[in-house]
Amino acid sequence: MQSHILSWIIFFPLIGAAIICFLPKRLESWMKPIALASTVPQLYWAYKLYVNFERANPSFQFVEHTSWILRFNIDYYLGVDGVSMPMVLLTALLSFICILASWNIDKYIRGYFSLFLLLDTAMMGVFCALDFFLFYIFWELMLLPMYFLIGVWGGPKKEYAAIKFFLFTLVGSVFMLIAMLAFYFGSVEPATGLHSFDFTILANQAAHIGILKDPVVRWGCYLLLLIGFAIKIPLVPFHTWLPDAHVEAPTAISVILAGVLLKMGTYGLIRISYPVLPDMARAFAPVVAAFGLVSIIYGAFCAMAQKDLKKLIAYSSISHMGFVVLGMSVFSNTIGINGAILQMFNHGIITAMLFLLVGVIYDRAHTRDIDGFGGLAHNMPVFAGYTGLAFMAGLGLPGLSSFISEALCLIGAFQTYKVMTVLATTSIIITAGYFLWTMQRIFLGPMNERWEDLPEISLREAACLTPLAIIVVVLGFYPMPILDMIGATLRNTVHLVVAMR
Amino acid sequence: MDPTTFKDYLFLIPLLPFAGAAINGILGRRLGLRAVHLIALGSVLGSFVLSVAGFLALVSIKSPEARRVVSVLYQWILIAGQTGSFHINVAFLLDPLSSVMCLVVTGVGFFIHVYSVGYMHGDPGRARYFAYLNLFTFSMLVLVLADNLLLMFVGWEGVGLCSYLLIGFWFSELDNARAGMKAFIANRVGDFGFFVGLMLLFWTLYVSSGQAVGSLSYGELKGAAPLLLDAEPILGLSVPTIICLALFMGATGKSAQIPLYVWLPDAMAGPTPVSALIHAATMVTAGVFMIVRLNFLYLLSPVALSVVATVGALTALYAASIAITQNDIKKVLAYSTISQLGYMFLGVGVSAFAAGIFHLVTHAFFKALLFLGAGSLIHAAHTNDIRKMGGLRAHMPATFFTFMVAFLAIAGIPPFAGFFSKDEILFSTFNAHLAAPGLGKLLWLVGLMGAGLTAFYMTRLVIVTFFGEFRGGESAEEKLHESPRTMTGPLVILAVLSAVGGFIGLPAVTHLPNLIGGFLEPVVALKGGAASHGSHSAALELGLMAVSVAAAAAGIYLGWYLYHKRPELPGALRERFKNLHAVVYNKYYVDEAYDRLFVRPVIAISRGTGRFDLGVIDWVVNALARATERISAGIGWEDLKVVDGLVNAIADAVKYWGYHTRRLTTGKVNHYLYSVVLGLFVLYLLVLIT
Amino acid sequence: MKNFAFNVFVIITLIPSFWVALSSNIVHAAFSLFFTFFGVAGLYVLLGADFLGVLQVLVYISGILVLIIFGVMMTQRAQMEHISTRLPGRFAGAVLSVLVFGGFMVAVYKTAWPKLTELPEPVPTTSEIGNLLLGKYLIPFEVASVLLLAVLVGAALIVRQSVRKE
Amino acid sequence: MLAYSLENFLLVSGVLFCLGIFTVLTRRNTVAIIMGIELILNAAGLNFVAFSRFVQTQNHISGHVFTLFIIVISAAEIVIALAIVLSLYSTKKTIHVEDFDELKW
Repeated sequence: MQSHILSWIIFFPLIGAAIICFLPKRLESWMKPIALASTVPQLYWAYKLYVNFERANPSFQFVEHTSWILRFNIDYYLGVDGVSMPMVLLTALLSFICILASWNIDKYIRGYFSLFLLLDTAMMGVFCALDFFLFYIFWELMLLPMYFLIGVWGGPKKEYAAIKFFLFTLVGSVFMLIAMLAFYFGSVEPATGLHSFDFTILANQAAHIGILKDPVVRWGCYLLLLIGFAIKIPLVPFHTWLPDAHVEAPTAISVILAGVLLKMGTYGLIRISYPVLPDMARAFAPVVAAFGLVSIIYGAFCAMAQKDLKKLIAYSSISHMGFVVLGMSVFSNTIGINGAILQMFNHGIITAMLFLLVGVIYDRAHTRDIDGFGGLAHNMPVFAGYTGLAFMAGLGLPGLSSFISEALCLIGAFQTYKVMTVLATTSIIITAGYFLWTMQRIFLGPMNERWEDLPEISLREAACLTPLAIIVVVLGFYPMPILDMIGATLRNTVHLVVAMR
Repeated sequence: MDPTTFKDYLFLIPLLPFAGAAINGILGRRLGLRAVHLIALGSVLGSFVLSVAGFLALVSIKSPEARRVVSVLYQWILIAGQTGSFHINVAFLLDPLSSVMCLVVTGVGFFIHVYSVGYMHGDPGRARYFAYLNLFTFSMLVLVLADNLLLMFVGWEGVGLCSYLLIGFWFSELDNARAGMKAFIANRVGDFGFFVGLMLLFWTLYVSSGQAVGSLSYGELKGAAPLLLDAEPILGLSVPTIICLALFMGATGKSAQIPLYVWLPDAMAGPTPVSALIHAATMVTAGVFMIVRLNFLYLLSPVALSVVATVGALTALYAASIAITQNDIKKVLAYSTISQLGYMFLGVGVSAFAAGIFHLVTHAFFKALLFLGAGSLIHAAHTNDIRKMGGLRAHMPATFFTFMVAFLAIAGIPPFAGFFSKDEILFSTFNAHLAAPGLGKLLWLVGLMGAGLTAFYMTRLVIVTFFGEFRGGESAEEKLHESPRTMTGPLVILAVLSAVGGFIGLPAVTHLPNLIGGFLEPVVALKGGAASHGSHSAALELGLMAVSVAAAAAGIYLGWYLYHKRPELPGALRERFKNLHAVVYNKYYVDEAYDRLFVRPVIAISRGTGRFDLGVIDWVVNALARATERISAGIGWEDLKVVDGLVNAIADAVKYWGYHTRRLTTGKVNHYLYSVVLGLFVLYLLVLIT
Repeated sequence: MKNFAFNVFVIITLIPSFWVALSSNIVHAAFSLFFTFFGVAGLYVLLGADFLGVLQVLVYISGILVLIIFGVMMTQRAQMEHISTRLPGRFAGAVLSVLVFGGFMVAVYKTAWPKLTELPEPVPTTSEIGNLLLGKYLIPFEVASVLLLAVLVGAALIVRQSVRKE
Repeated sequence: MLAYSLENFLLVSGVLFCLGIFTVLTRRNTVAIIMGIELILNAAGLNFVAFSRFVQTQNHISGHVFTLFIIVISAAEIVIALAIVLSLYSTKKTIHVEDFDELKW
């Protein structure tokens, strides 16, 4: 019998959103608890997914496959494998924490939480969809709430940031649409002889006919998908939307934006580009690795030059995502790609922590200018502790989770791109530089009397941060829960890419 | 305690300090002060006891070759590739080398913990201090006991973190924090080299061994090491050389050798026991330990060894020269540490690994003692500047005597520890055959000069601080008092160790067993080193010994003469060689050079990319936006005129007809009837026509 | 003999209908309507539709005509001052109706009606109508009954509403 | 031969029909308009019967059924029309058709 756990996990927040929408005004105080309550089952299901996910089986699990639009042979096809499992867990966790973190939103509470839950559904959908059409719908569905969440609840320049974010991603998804159609018309389902959007069918080269056989089209499709995903990752030339979107978005939204949305790009590459166009993946690999390297170095240098704390963290995200791309573009071993997926998960957790911390300080001091602070460790020691841990995780200190993923990416990439990896390794110095410099300017040094009375971190904020902190430390010492989950699938993916002639 | 049972207690050695750190760190403030001290000291003592137990277990194993205890805790990373797999375990290895290091780390560490109780008296952040100290001990133990290179790297960076935290412990002054950051960044630069070396090592072995060697553990590495030789050279250098040099870059960062030593003098900003523990006894020796641990790699490339030796010797001489002119007692000791480390690297460079470790051990004793002594001096005189001290001999007898023992040890006066270990190194250097012919002799000479300088600046230090009259002003004089027992206790113990320490490594000529050499034998089983001992005549060895003692004596006499007999002379000399003195005093302006060469350009680059990012890319995006705006405006204008015109025309027409038809609906029923009938008639006509 | 009857009935229907159309006095119009209906009933009988003729008399004359007269009488009070009951736009109305009549006659005389050569004797039609009503046209029959019911309720409602409004 | 034929009847009903229209269009009194409607209906009924008489199909009686229904409908229609007129009359005190002009937008 098909287990409907995936459909539940995707659409349950939508129910919550509906309830919130139709709550009468006087029950406004109920909205936040309902929003929170609608993400708790997600956590439970994520846990159930985690528990009975077969580690050794590389193919899709918890599959739900029913036909949806017969006319175009589009199926409602859900499934989870090693690559999407960590992402599903990450989304479930971060959604719960973000709602907890956005407790002090007071403007249009109804709109905020219903849009947020809609976003949650969209994100979950993207990670579980196995039909390109369904994938694309969830992908677009994500844009709408994000646009409003930034555009309405954002900071001073919110409209500019929201528009920029929206247009950038929209351009990306247009490219993706073109590629999608090319896949559709270039593929035929062996059983029924119809065109198909289904990833599993697109993945076996036998199903490709007509245009999808001709290398120029394949090259074009891969390029289109690459640009579409590069905007989302973001890789350097397409990244300028990220700092603006982050700076203007409210705390919880930039947590979700950095924590989950950035992973869509890399997830897309592994889910779509690699299995369907493996020969192109191999052809493009050096170029993508180079872009990854540029992102790492460029992101790190830009981060160092920032005055605004949130922008600094945004650029550090670009740099960390560069590691993912570098790790992913290696096919001669599985170490790199395992490191990449682990880095996606770890980066999600760490940036979430970083943005929550920025949120804590922004709520109190209403300024994010790094030089405006100084000596905060005196009156906010616990906060300094949390930030210290987050910064150390950010710069990849061994014993914390991101070191392992960064090390794996570097070690993996070293086999084929020796010089690039050595250059990428220099980033650990620059990253250490800007994180510690920020740490010093904010926390150390003489007590800045302007912030004399800043209250210590509140229990709620601590409740958001502690689970993340625990994960960062635990995964640092014992990363196997994630690694053995993704191992089988990635070995299969790499084999797939290498095997194709 | 036989080795098999000890196996499952081995992991407790690092775990105890970690537990101590966790408890103090999290619950620190809530626990009472006594509890904090108890936990901190207790955990390190526990580790020390276990280390001793481990040492005994090892000794109890009869055949030296089998002296190793490996306990695998759990599988850390496993990535199964198509054929081979990359598997790293969290595993601890106790063999003679790591056992010695364990003893040093936990032993000296424990004394320093006891000393810190007294030293940090009255400091509000004590719980945090002891937590960091325990965390440091944990990291150092992980580094020492690690069974594979990656786990060692975890310890390696862990100690870097703890030194950052401890240097910047009193973070209210910005320059302490800045010193901490400087230390961490410098270490990080070294770690960059270390990591590159690690990657290159892994891949060359992994590929050439057909994906068999996938775990970076020392056993496997040692076995597969020869494979490195046949890997084709990169950039003209053989693969092992590149790996060793890269790893050595890491070592220079960690152990403050020539290129990356700048952070150690600034690290004195931290509390003195920290400097004693981290920047004298344990952390800085990590580099030496790493090279000795990977001796089978280094032996594969004589070029790398020569580089290590040369850098070591140069650093020794260079640091000693700076130490002469420093007035801050801790700075003097810092440069002395750098120079002594130089000796260790020299020893290791000439493949006398056992001698290097022996010097490491003795250095740990007397340097820790010197720092702790300096600590109690500062504690009493409330200043670091030796010019404000003087004549403390009367006021602080205990500190004075222990300091004198350490002084004799470091200067290399025969019965004391320093003499034996330093002499061992110098002897090995003298008759080592390195890459370049005669390099051994040259390095020996440099080492000898360094030894002389060491004796000189130590004498200067001792005389200026302890002899003559107090120059610290009346008010400070009353407050001069001997440090409490908790501080002097460790001093005495360390003094004993400094005195006795030398006898564990007696030179071959005395035909007494070279305990430490023998003990380390299996780990550093190698062709050079000990073997070269035998071939040379005892006479040569005795001769060299005499020469080094003479150098030390000369240094002491010169120091005594200048600073005791004719105190005005140093002033005069300083006048005469003003600029030379200025240059040396300011550390050859190396710090400023680094700042201008590295730090400022990096900031400039980052500011440039920042502006570039904002300027160019954003400008491109905004330009795109503006361009589309203008185009759309253009289209808008044109559209306004033509299309709009058309649209408006239609609109007007509709309005016109609308108006008229409106008048039709007069609301009078009969008019409607008219239209009904009219409609009927028109319909009828239509039917008629078609 | 039949022609005479036919002509009589035609005259009885047409002349009073002119009266209905043109007379200024509404009461006269109402009464002239009576003759028109009677004439039509006669024509029905002539055409062999005996049942319809009787029905015409029963329903139209005794039912509808009475209602119209009531309507006239009830709204008559206010009109005592004899304003002309004709609309100024008479001429247009006349033209239009003549036009329609012309069009009508064109249709009548141009189309070749499939006329019977000889006319069968008229037979009593009541039973057949009854069968048809309850057979083929049962649904319209039922709908008609529902319609009438609706009309009853509707009329009562409209009148009651207007009364309550004052 | 019969003096009268189908065309004559149609002529009569045509005249009736047009007179009905004329009445409806030109009478000011609403009740008169209703009378006009009655005339039109009768004309239609007459047509049906005429056709059923002169055009021989097997169920020519259905023409009669249609006329019967016309009569029923006109009965229903007259009731409603008068109810409306009366209610208008009670509110506006006039039944001149041109005074009922609220239909205008």
